[in-house]
Amino acid sequence: MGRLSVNLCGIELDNPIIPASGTFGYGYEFAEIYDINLLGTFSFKGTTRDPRFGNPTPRIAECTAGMINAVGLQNPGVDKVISEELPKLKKCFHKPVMANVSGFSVEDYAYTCALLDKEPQVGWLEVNVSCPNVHGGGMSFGTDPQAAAEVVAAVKAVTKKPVLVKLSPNVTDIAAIAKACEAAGADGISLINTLLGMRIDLKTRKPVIANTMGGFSGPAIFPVALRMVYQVANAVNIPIVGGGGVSTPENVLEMMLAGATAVEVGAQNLIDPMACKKLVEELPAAMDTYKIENLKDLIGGVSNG
Amino acid sequence: MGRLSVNLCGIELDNPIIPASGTFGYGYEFAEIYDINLLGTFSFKGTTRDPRFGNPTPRIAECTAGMINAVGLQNPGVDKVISEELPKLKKCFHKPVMANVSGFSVEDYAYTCALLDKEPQVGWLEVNVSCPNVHGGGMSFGTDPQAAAEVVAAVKAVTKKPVLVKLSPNVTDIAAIAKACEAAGADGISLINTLLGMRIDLKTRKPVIANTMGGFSGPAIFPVALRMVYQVANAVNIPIVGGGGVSTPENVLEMMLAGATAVEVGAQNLIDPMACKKLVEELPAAMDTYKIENLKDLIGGVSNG
Amino acid sequence: MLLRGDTSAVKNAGEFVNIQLDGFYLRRPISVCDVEGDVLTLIYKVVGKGTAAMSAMPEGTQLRLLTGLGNGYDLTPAGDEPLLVGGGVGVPPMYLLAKRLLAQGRTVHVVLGFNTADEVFYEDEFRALGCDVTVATVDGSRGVKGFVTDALPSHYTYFYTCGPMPMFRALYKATVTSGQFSFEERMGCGFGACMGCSCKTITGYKRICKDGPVLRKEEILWAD
Amino acid sequence: MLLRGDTSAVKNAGEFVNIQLDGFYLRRPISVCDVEGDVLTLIYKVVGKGTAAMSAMPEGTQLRLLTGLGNGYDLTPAGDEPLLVGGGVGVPPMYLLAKRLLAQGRTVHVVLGFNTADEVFYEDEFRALGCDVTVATVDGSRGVKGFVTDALPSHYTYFYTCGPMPMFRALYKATVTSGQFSFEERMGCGFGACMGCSCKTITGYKRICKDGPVLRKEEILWAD
Ligand SMILES: Cc1cc2nc3c(=O)[nH]c(=O)nc-3n(C[C@H](O)[C@H](O)[C@H](O)COP(=O)(O)OP(=O)(O)OC[C@H]3O[C@@H](n4cnc5c(N)ncnc54)[C@H](O)[C@@H]3O)c2cc1C
Ligand SMILES: Cc1cc2nc3c(=O)[nH]c(=O)nc-3n(C[C@H](O)[C@H](O)[C@H](O)COP(=O)(O)OP(=O)(O)OC[C@H]3O[C@@H](n4cnc5c(N)ncnc54)[C@H](O)[C@@H]3O)c2cc1C
Ligand SMILES: Cc1cc2nc3c(=O)[nH]c(=O)nc-3n(C[C@H](O)[C@H](O)[C@H](O)COP(=O)(O)O)c2cc1C
Ligand SMILES: Cc1cc2nc3c(=O)[nH]c(=O)nc-3n(C[C@H](O)[C@H](O)[C@H](O)COP(=O)(O)O)c2cc1C
Ligand code: FES
Ligand code: FES
Repeated sequence: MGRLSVNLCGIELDNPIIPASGTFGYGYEFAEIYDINLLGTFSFKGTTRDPRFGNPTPRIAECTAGMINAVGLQNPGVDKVISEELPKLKKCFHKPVMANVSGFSVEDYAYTCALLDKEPQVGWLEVNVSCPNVHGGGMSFGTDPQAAAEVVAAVKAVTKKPVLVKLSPNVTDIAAIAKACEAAGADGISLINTLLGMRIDLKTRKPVIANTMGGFSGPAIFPVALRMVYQVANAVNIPIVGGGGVSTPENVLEMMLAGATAVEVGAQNLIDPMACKKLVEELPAAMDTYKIENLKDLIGGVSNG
Repeated sequence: MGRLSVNLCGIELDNPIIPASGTFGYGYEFAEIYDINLLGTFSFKGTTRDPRFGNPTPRIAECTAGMINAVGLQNPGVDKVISEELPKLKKCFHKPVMANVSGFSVEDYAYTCALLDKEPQVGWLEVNVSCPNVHGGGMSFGTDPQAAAEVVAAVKAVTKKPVLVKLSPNVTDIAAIAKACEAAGADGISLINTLLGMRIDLKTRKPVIANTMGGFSGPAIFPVALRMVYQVANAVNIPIVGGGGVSTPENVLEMMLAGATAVEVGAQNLIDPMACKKLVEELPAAMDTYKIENLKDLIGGVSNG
Repeated sequence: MLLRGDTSAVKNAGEFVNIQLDGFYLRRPISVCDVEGDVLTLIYKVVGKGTAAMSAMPEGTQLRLLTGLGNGYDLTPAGDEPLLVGGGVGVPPMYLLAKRLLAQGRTVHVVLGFNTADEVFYEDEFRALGCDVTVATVDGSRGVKGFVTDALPSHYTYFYTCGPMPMFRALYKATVTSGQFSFEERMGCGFGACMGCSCKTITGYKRICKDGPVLRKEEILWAD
Repeated sequence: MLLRGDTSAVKNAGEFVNIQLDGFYLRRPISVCDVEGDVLTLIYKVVGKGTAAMSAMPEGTQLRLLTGLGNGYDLTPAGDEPLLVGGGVGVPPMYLLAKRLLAQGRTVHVVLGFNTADEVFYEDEFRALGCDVTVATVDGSRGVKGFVTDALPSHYTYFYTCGPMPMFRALYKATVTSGQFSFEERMGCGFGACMGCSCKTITGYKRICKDGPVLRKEEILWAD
């Protein structure tokens, strides 16, 4: 257990760096570029009950210091993830992996999680409640404490693995939602997912994204993400995986001071495929600069006044 | 009426460029730098019933492509604004000005607006409902459709001037709040105010902002602002003043396509005191590039598919 | 634009590089036009702020780029007389492809399509390689008046193309042999990680950046 | 750092400039150390990413800056033998101030405070101007061992100072005359528009960037 190690819901991580879901596939593309076993873990592409192609293209729009994506949860469905993707993942990654799960009904979530619960390599279930609730009027599960809690309870009933709930930032009161998830049995909170954003193409006068709006992420959203990690850390007693706009070792340290036990890195992997490797490698020097002996001592260490 | 002119709630603007409240003082600092009469109008510093020093310093934190401020509505109070600031403003600005008003109770808003209603140079009242509601548990008026509507109704009762409601983006459903304001009689919607954000100083391990969190704005927030302008434009039938992260003429055109009748520019005035002058001057060339004859034809012109 | 650096990852014609630019979050994908030793030739059109920034960079600027992206063209089915059709900014990748096909001793027909004579570029370069070159311009100000489909040679054994979608649709119908198309899509990563560039094909979902940009005529599913 | 450009807006010693840096949103405020014709001298310490970026800029880099910001020092009350006290990065503005005071024929006492001998700078420059210079270092590795308050001259008619807050508090108590302090605060605009830098004084609210950075001893209200 080195200076960088942290413990996330009972599982030791060599370091807190976790590539975020949707930006790291099932790992093997990146494994061609570097040894991904140097990561703490990674969260694989959001997986749903049924296969999904996702949204029409264009799915990507550039922004100042960030990007919008509207991939729409393209994935081969949980059965193929288990039969095809996990075996490939296993060849290049030898640590517990985080399984990111999405759904459009409470039953969807429970169904998918029950299957992933049986996979030995899955260390944590990261339940993404940012998807629209098709039975609840289309607002996302993550915007309503009650709906989020129902998902958590249903998932907890089908798994013994630690369940992290990944929250949407597009809400008035993130702490209330986090509390509801904690009360429903969540083992940790992961945040933030993307901010809802939009761009318009002046030449065509149409939204750049075929789906009109999409998820905005990248360095631009860091201050909002940090604020929410701080608010949630003050509201719950379970560990937090903090992310949103992280691109430097200093960002990692700030996230941990605000209350994160581990840190997810999303869009930056797309801009620089070596981003997470660099973060792991650059952390010790940044820790030295700020006189941090062990990362775990930093968690939630922000002082007020 | 030139190519740039627009009509905001019955008042003709030479162009849609409006320096946003809190970033342009009462105008006279900028009047030393350029003739501010070339602006459409400007929104003066948020004014409250009583004088306020605001928050302790540091009040400013830098972010990627943006900044956090926690000025905390420093202003001399409505009486002095009327007796001292407006006479100075009048000397350098000869158009109707937008009066930005804040309050901590419904009565505060009504009191301040009733006084500003008597000022001939005030063209519009821009009612900022992002302040904490001291009688309503501290959540801001702008996060609850009911509370926002009450403010609007109270203000409409004391003024004949057009009332714009300035909304906070830190909400789950901005369209619902805009609709409630429209139903309560608002003449227009102004958005967005700042996103709640935070930064931590790694050297001191304290929040950079003395007040812990603050309002995040600048180019980083543009995609969120544009999305909200679009959502509100699809929800209400009253004009919209769009802003948030605007720094280029292209941003102005995007905001107008999304549904804005006029466009506010905030943080960019601080970074470049000539920012709004440049925008007014650069708009015609950008319009030519995108084959836009008159700006008013652009409003809400985004097409879907 | 000529770049000097490690080009060892560039293997096939039709591959692209993804260029990081200061002040822009996403990289800009540009096809490899030519590679000789450690020199990479890229040709691009200024269409927006990123390409404008590139064109304003002084000689000697250092760029960070990801190279060897995408599948590139498969030369195997080319036959004796392959046809290369480039439209506008789709012309550059045809150059390396032509060189590679000529090196295999094939006769290469090239049809280049542009809007007007002003836009024509690389015509001489293709001739210098020894290709049979025809130019078509929409306004007839140079070469054949009309679209590339109005300028196809009478005989060819296979075709390769890169260019705008309307040209692809016309070519898809007008061509009498099989062939390969190189597509464009807005990209997040450019190396297969984000699913930002997916499209549906007859053989399943493909990522333009990794499983493409080159797709075979047989697998294309036109969106309507 | 030496900059060449239009310096006409720089009027008083103690004013500052606000420097725009590529890749950083806010400008960086730096005091004017000297101005001669169209050459501006700024001296800064690398404390974070912005100043690190400045120090990495090659000679000849073009910078956009706002000049002539802040009130600057008022020379009127200086008397015959003004005392200038600079601590660390508070030393630079004392230089132009010393020049201006000397030009008015006054005798200028200068006390410069640093942590160690390594940090000492501009001592010779002040001597070359003709000032009476004393250096104090906390560890005694150069000059007087201790703080600037341990090195004050026995006689002075007024004082001017720039440096860190603890030094200000000590000087406020140790000085026997009136004087002027130059404050630092995190700034949004630097020219009076945003109220980002406000402080309370005995004479009301002041903006450090516009009504300051120089405040008179009599108006200072120490926050606790
Ligand atoms: C595989 C591939 C190969 C390409 N090869 C070439 C080439 O050889 N020569 C050339 O001139 N152009 C080529 N393009 C198009 C080129 O990538 C765009 O013209 C360029 O990205 C525009 O950037 P911009 O900042 O100037 O435009 P902006 O419109 O300001 O760019 C905004 C965003 O949209 C993206 N974008 C805009 N247009 C396109 C497009 N047509 N395709 C994909 N993304 C786009 C940009 O990358 C950026 O992320 C290629 C595109 C792809 C996908
Ligand atoms: C009126 C005035 C005059 C100054 N004159 C000098 C001088 O002559 N020489 C010198 O070395 N330094 C001077 N400083 C301090 C200098 O502005 C900061 O050291 C510098 O802004 C740090 O930037 P950074 O990006 O390296 O640090 P970072 O910590 O990365 O900066 C982050 C943000 O905090 C701000 N900030 C950080 N430290 C300070 C500070 N001490 N004061 C104000 N803002 C700060 C930065 O401007 C930036 O917005 C002066 C400050 C003020 C207010
Ligand atoms: C292309 C892309 C795809 C994503 N897909 C998913 C997903 O499938 N499931 C999920 O929970 N989050 C998804 N996200 C959100 C990221 O995991 C992350 O929470 C978010 O992007 C914020 O982090 P960042 O600013 O570092 O990108 C996706 C993000 C991007 C950019
Ligand atoms: C320093 C500062 C002070 C502000 N003060 C006010 C205010 O008093 N009233 C108000 O309605 N908005 C205030 N705002 C918000 C702006 O008017 C604007 O809505 C917001 O900053 C988003 O625009 P921008 O991204 O262009 O800055 C302030 C913003 C800044 C940066
Ligand atoms: S652009 Fe990311 S998968 Fe193709
Ligand atoms: S920094 Fe804006 S008023 Fe001083």
